[in-house]
Amino acid sequence: MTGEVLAFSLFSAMAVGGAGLALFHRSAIHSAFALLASFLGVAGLYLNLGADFLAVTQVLLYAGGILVLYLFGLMLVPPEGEAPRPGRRALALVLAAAPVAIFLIAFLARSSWGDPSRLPEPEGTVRGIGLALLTPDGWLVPFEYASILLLAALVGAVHLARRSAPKDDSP
Amino acid sequence: MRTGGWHGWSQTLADAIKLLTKEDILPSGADPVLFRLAPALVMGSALAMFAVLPFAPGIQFADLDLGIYFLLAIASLTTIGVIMAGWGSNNKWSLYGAMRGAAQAASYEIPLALSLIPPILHFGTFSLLNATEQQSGWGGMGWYVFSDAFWVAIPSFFLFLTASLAENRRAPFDLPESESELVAGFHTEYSGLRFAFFFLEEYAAMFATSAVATAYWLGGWNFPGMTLLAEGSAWLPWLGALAFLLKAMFLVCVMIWVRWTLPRLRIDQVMTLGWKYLTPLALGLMVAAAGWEAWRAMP
Amino acid sequence: MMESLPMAAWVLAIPALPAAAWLLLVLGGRRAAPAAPWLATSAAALSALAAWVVFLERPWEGIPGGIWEGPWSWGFFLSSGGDGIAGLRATLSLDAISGALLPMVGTVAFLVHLFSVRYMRTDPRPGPYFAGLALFTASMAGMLLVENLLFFFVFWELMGFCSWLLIGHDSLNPSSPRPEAARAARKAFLTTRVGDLALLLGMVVLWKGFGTLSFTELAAAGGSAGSPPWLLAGGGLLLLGAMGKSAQFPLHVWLPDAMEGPTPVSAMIHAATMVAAGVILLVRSAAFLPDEILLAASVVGALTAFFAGTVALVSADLKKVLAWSTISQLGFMTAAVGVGGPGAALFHLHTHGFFKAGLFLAAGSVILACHHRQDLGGLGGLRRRMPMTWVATLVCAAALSGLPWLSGFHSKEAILSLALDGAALGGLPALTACLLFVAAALTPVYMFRMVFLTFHGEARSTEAREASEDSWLVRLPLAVLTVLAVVSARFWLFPVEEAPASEHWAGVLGTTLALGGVILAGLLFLLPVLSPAAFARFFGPLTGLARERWKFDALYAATFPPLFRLGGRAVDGIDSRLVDGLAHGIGRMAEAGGSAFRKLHRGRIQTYALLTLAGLLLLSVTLLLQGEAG
Amino acid sequence: MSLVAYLVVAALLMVAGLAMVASRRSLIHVLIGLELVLNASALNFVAFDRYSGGGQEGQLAALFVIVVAAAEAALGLAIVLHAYSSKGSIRPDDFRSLGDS
Repeated sequence: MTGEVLAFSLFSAMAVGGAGLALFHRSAIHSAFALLASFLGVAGLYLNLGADFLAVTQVLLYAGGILVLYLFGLMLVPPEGEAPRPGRRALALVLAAAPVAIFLIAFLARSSWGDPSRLPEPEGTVRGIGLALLTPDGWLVPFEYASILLLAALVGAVHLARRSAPKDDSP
Repeated sequence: MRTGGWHGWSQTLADAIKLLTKEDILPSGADPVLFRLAPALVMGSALAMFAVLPFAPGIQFADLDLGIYFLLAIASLTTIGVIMAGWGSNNKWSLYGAMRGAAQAASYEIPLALSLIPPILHFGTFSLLNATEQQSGWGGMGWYVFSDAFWVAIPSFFLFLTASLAENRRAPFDLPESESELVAGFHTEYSGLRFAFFFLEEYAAMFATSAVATAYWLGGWNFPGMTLLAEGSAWLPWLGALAFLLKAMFLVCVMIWVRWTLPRLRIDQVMTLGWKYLTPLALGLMVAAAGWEAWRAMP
Repeated sequence: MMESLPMAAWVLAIPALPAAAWLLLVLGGRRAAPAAPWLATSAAALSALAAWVVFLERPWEGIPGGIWEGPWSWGFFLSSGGDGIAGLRATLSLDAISGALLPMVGTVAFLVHLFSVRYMRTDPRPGPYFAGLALFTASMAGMLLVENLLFFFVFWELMGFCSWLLIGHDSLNPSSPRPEAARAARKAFLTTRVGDLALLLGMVVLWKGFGTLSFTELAAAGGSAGSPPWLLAGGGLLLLGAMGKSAQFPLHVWLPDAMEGPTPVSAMIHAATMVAAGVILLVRSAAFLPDEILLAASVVGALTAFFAGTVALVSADLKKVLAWSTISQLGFMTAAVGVGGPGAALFHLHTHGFFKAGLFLAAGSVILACHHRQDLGGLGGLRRRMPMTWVATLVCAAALSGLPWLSGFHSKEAILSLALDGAALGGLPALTACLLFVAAALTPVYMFRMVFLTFHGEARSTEAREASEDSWLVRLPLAVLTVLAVVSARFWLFPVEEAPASEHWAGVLGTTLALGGVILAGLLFLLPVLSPAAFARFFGPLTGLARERWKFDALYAATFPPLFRLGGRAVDGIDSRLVDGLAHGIGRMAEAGGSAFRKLHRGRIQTYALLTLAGLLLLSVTLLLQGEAG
Repeated sequence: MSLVAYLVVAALLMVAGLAMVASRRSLIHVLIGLELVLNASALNFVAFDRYSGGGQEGQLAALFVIVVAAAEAALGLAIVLHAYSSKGSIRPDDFRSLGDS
């Protein structure tokens, strides 16, 4: 068992386990914390795939930003509606489990995808990503779109979060 | 337990023993998993930060390409730990402290990261080691704060220190644990070694941020007179490490000094300072640094 | 070819000043209306001045190719070179044709403007009227100053638009709207539209065939092209376009009706602008039109000249006589191009412009004096009351009839001699020559019939008895045009084709016919020697046919509306059954789908998630099955 | 490691996320489930990118996925908080005024 396989096993277990825990745990806040494990596991998988910048970004933004936001939200609203309806949950699980099994079989049947022996050595990706994001031939325009998207989301969120402002303004 | 010795040197030791031997209390209403996991997460992330610190030539755990970026990411994990602790304690004071900590950390992470952009642009690298090596000019005095970009470097240095104070929940930004209102904030319920973890995390984070400031702004291990040493001298790592530690410890001392000097802010003042002053200032500095570096790089 | 800026400025001023006046009047709206007459008139005056300056300078002479080009040009910047498509460049260009015609156009337009100041004094809408007149002038000048068929067509269409506006001017008179004017404007617009469509199609054919629409390049390429079928088609379409614009048989029906417009507008349309466009088009394209098309042009022209002359002979309306005489003269021009005399055609266009404008303005003067009485039966005896008008009409009619020493003699003689030359070939050219000579003989008869019935004999109505000549605004244009009708042949500079074999004979024959026609008219209408009624009986059904304009209007009215109605009904059926049915069907499908899917769309987020999962399941099963198959 | 292994992990994350959206009875958890779905798709991008031996397009796409996720989280939470303050509930079943039955 090489180190790569070991790392993969560990991180994928973290990712899938965290996701499963988030799915099945009764407590809202616990599932949010379980998500942390999932995010970190995905970050580890990114590392395994040679995407170091992406891995760190995943930790910084998902764990440090988005998850904190969700935890904040969970602390601001009372924990309610915790228990899922039994029938619905069973249905969801049946529907969820079936495609997974089929997916596994379908993909394994085509295991010729992506020959691991031809993989290039992973190398630092920061420079390439930076150049790609800031060259006009590359991803500059999507990059600017993303910044506009974030600005719009920021303004929208601030507007929505102004508590009771609509009530005061309404005639 | 109180002990003394010359200038009270044994007090730290005694405290350590005390914390190790105290009873580990799990409050009855607490969430056992989260309550126990929080100190580990906090301490683990604080220690992980040390991995990329370049103490001296050859004395560094790992020189990552992404050094400072990695450090920022890891530092943001402590926020989760704080929330975990606050929630897991099942105590209103703890929860309030955790929420304050989360809000504060989320707010100050922006000026903190932005204040790092001027040195990153200047050195063109995320790697702390590389940045330190680039400051070895002028007989060990080619620090960023003494470079031609000093007029950006000095404000960004103070900005970084201020933001890291808030990020580390140090006075005057110690709202999450403000003992006059919240007993001890998010770690009210902790005792013994678990409390020690929070305590140590705070100081470890202080040291890590000071070390980052040292490596980026104050030349890292470079010290005046290092050119007198022979090429490849065996002394260099040790003297370098000494210089690095002296500079970092000086900054830690400044942080402690600030704690005893300034009164604690109110939470709204903290937020106002972060969003309305530090963030715009950091953005301005970023633009100034980018413009300066671009102008300098022009043929 | 660059030239000094002053010359370019003079040339540009010819179309630009009236265009600027038009723009000012349009932008000014009602506020500009009081200033409209003098604004437009002074713009036209300066434009005419510029035309004369250009005429005297003759900048195109001495330039190889004979085309002076302004320093500006604009192409379609579509080609890769960035220089525009070569065959589609708009340049300000001036050659002998435009240089020779611009003074006539400018002068006549200016005099019409001047006349209109008085004629339209009581009109409630002077702003639109003078704006239209100015745009008309600008379009005509612009049409002469472009060297490319595409831009020629642009100005061509602008003139069509202006004529529509001006013919229908009275229909919007707020105090006494005249729906007939609107009908006439519509008729003019739609009839010329047939020709315009043909011209557009012809342009497409020429572009496909030659790859250029520049007249010079077309002329250069057309000489060696022979007459392949596509060129026959394109040339035929071009001829059809010219026929529509120049009111040639069988697209002539709009011009008599266009008399509904104010009389100065008629002068404008008949003398200087609108109808001249078709002749100019033919002249400019004569170099590349195949012989068959030219032959067709000559036949059409001769036929029109003859047939319009017969109708003019029996018209009961002062202006209608003039209208039919215009059609007849345009027939002469078209035939001239056909028999190989584009220069002669232009020459006749030039002289005709002056005396026809004079005739129309004189008619306007009569109409003004007689309070809009214009039927020949109600006029008469105006000679003493309106001497200036009488002299003008007399001289212009004589010029039109081709009496010696007047301008019309020279131009008509050139055409007749060319036709006589061609007649030696026999067949259709001989027929052309015959028809043209008959038409030439008819001209003095109907012209002097009009003169005698209007100005001689007894006044046949109270209006005619009380008529009196108007102010200098009316007299000055008449005087100028009278002089020009005499001398205009002297300042014609475009080379006119020589027909050495029959020049002499044509002159003698033409003069004899003209004098004979005048004497006949005098015997019939001035001195009661012969009876017009007996004459009419002698020709029997032919007279009736001519009175009914050879039944063309009736024929068109009987055929086209039912045809169009049939086509419209078919299209309506397709639209309401097929298109609407399709649209409604799609709508109904969407409706049905909506009410079906509404069951699924109930605003429960989690149901949607379940559906997504089900979709995922379906997808993976499909993938799996595909994997097994492959 | 083969590509399939990563794809299986991504598929599992995806299914877990979707199941979470379908079964949890709190709007915040619906959002969290969506984050898992987004993570899974980003992981697929990176894995395919790595195993197709190409440039870094997959990583860039994953980066944009993260950006979109951040925007989604901010707006989604703002909407949830607003909904809570106006309706006093964050159960998805309570927000059906746009549905027709």
